Amino acid sequence: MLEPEIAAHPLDLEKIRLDFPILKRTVHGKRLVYLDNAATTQKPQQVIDAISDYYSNYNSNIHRSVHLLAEEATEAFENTRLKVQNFINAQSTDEIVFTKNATEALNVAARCTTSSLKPGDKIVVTEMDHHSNFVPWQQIAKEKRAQLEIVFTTEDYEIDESDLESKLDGAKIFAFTHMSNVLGTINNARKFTRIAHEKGALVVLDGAQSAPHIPVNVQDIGCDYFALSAHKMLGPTGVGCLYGKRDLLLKAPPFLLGGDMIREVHRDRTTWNDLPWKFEAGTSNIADVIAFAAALDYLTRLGMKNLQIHEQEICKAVLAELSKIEDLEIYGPKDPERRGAVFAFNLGGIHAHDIASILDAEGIAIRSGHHCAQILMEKLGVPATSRASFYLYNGYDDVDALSKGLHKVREVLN
Amino acid sequence: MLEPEIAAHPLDLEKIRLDFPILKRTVHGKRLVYLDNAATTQKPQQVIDAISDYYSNYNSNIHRSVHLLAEEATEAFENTRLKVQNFINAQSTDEIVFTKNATEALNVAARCTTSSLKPGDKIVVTEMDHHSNFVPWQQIAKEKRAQLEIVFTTEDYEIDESDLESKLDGAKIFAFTHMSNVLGTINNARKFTRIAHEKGALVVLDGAQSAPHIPVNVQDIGCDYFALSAHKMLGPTGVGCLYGKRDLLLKAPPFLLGGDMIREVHRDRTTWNDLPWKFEAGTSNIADVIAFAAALDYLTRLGMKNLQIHEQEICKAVLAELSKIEDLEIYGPKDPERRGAVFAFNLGGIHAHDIASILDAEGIAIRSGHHCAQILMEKLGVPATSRASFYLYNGYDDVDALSKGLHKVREVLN
Amino acid sequence: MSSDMYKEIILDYYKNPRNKGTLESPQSVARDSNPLCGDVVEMQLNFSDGKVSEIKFNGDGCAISQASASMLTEVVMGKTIEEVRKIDKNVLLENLGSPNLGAVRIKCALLPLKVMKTALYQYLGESITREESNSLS
Amino acid sequence: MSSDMYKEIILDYYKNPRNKGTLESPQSVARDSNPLCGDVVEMQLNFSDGKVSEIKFNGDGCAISQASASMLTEVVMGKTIEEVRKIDKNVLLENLGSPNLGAVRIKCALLPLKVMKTALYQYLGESITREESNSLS
Ligand SMILES: Cc1ncc(COP(=O)(O)O)c(C=O)c1O
Ligand SMILES: Cc1ncc(COP(=O)(O)O)c(C=O)c1O
Repeated sequence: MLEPEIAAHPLDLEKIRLDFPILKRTVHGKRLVYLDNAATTQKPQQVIDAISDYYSNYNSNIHRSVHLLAEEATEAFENTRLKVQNFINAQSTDEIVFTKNATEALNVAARCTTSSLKPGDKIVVTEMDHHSNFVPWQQIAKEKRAQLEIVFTTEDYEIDESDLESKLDGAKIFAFTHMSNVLGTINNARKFTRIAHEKGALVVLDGAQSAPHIPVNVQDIGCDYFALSAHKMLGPTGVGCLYGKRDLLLKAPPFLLGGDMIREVHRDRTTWNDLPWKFEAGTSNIADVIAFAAALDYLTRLGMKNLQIHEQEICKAVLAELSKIEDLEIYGPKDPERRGAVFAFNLGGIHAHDIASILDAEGIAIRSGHHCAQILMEKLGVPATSRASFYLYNGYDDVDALSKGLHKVREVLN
Repeated sequence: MLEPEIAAHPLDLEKIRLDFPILKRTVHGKRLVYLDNAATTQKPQQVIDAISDYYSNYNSNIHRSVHLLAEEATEAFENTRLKVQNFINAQSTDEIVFTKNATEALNVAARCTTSSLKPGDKIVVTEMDHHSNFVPWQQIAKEKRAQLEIVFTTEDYEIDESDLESKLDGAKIFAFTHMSNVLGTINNARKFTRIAHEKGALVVLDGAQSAPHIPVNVQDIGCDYFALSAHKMLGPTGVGCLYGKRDLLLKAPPFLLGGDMIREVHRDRTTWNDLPWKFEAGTSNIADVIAFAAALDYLTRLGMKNLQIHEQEICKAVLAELSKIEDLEIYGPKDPERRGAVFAFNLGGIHAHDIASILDAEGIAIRSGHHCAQILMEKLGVPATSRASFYLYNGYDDVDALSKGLHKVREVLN
Repeated sequence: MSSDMYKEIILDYYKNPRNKGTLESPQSVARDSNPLCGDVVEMQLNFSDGKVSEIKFNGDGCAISQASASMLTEVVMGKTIEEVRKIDKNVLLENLGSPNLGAVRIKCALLPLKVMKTALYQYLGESITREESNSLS
Repeated sequence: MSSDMYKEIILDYYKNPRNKGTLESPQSVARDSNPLCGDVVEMQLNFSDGKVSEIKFNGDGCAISQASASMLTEVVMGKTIEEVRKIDKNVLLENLGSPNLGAVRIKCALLPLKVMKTALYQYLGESITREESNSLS
């Protein structure tokens, strides 16, 4: 993120909320308190309008056509690529590949980095990785008879650095999450990338939770691949991005095959298109890629640094409020500077689904379950947790609502 | 398609056009005459509204959550699956997998059908297949040292049946297009499927061009897999579907790996979710899948049979008009009953791009190039063609405009 | 609303589970889990004279699944095999006070019934039909 | 608009191509294609006294690419190597009458310049920089 050098200023929540039409709705007669942002965020009117505008005014297939609609659509589509490049500070638009979500981006990264993997080679992941950054590596390891190592999480819910150091010895790939979608832990991506590179491993960083919440600078971090999902950062569903260093993407085999990603097709052979299109087979999700630009504009206008400060304030409030509730255990770092505003917790012996259902009756949307992190659940020794996650439109009133809601849960089930 | 048993009735074009906001726009000061429907179709207000409605009122991640928004979104999402099932007459919703486009669907089908392919096994495709139904097979054949056979096209622009019969001997897979996106040829999918099955081959049918234009009944055809793209049938970009017979999908390995497609993740192994979710990794394109239902409703309300009759009338008019233009050669069957309303042509020695650019100046959007069918271009002996493709909102006025436009091309360049 | 979902009946069985535990040597045992939320339910049954003579449940999970399991053991106890066969989704939900569960949580309520039916068919040497299994998950 | 794109200059070179053909033993030859539309352009050059002394183009493609190639041969003919180096996108488009080409068709116009530059650098034992190549495609 190239952040303008201005003094941080607080978010104007009242104004922001007006941009999100869904926040006007009620749930079971109560004001909607949306705390399921780690799953997907709500969308501002600007993003919704960008989609309608595209379909109403210049919908067309892109790249290969010379008519005016196609030119307008192509320009808008490629313009989003430039915005993503700037948002994460990649070196070139060649390095930005559109996928359908972060999961596909991670699958592509896994294929890119493992095409010449040999039996016995080592792939390292962590206990706090999302299934989307775990299962692809586990299965490729199986397929190629490589070795999968899983770095431990400490009691403070951080990556265990000494375990990391030792497991990275001789590793070919290190895939890890920038920010945990359960613990909230923000990993020191720059430092871990440096260590991995020193040991000769490629680094795949899962930014699905970091890109929406903190400034990201892939060149500064130094990672080789970085994945994000638009729908977790105000954008539409159906769009993800894979960043990959240009020279690596150039050498990597394509993933999906078909229209648009080819240069020349012959009966006996095919050559691939230039970057980044080599990785974009078939008709892209044109409307939603275009609308994603409106989401990036929205975030950039607020300023990722301001957003981060806002969320740290929310963190403090949540940690303070929840610590007052008896028998409530939060799984995650206590320091607001080292974590995002996503809180996994359990409340006494009450099942996470019961908590979520009773909160829902109060208009509060949280998530319950394993959060696509069963390895971590196993480590924490719980079958499931509740999870409340905040974003830029959430304020202290939402923290209050959560706290009151949890007291209500107690009342009903104790 | 379970078509209601009513008498065919003509489309009310005036009323239909009011549903498509883009048709109100002008291009270079002229009325937009949109004839690039084989690339992507325009969207009715109903589809655009379904997207806005979702984001404004019940946007949420789906499946794994208990709050009300998630329930509403999940129900709407799964409701589209049911509509797709009915639209192509599949046996169960288990057989409908959402992908990002037809290309991804065909890549998944290619992985599903080839997981146990042996060196020397035969895969058969045709000369008229789109790159998306050609390159995946070509590359898998390479990877597995299988044999790729390409069935010839006759002088009448049909699949060469005697060549087909002989190439299918001993084949394991036959992948072919239901309707050519260049020639317009509608292949006899039912008959070819029967032949392939008799020879013991699995059948993958590319329905990207047929599903939008003719009634499709996968059980009647008998094909094993069928692919379509929502954006070519009034739906949003970013949604495709793969139909696969239940018992085949059950046995097939998953494709993308990650969240949602798993049942249980352990350190050393993972088990897969039930059908169809086993093939849907990560957050789906929720909004657009939901909006695709509005497109299917629109088509169903008009009636696919009525739409087909309308396009046959358009076909007759186009064939009559274009035959009046000197030196104009159409690549495709002459019989309107055996073809769709997509016309690839060349005009004397004039380059396809020049034709497209001059028509664009007249407000007419057509496509020029190889149409992702380089094998076919090679066969036709042309580097490129122009292509005009019609849909339900196109009428005789558009045929006239095309014809006048082509005379104008002559004028400018001769 | 919570009041709609956490009916008195459910809260009562949840807070004071009846028939929780294990039988000494059950004639039939079945166990299943709901992968979405990790609910686990086990049912143990004994039969005599064509009737359910003993039944216990065990498990781990949310209030809905555990209350449903406990309530179901009471409903089933003493019934003939033919009567037990007829217990379906509607009977179960009525007995739970017709809570407004929604599409996700209803699976929690139905899991015990699926497990109990599985145990019954196992005893009879039959197996659950795909239709019935689908109606309960 | 067609009139905006198919300027008189372009139509003139398209209909009456100058310098189309091949040289007998050219000192430098380059050839490239535009994969999107199949335009193909070849340039053959001879130099003497540090100037372009002979040039021919050959190819297949749309009116824009072929007119641009023909026009370019006339512009380049007789110029010094330093002068030819300086011919960029803007110079080319101006010479074509500044047609309104749009993002796709402009590639057709630029292809001949890229090919000519490639031939020039080849003769000089240099190669085209990534920046210049990008600016021409
Ligand atoms: C850390 C992390 N990685 C990856 C993903 C996968 O994102 P998506 O579902 O958009 O593919 C998620 C979101 O669920 C996530 O939180
Ligand atoms: C016959 C055919 N198959 C496959 C495709 C690929 O569809 P998509 O680009 O939506 O993946 C197309 C459209 O371009 C097509 O016309």
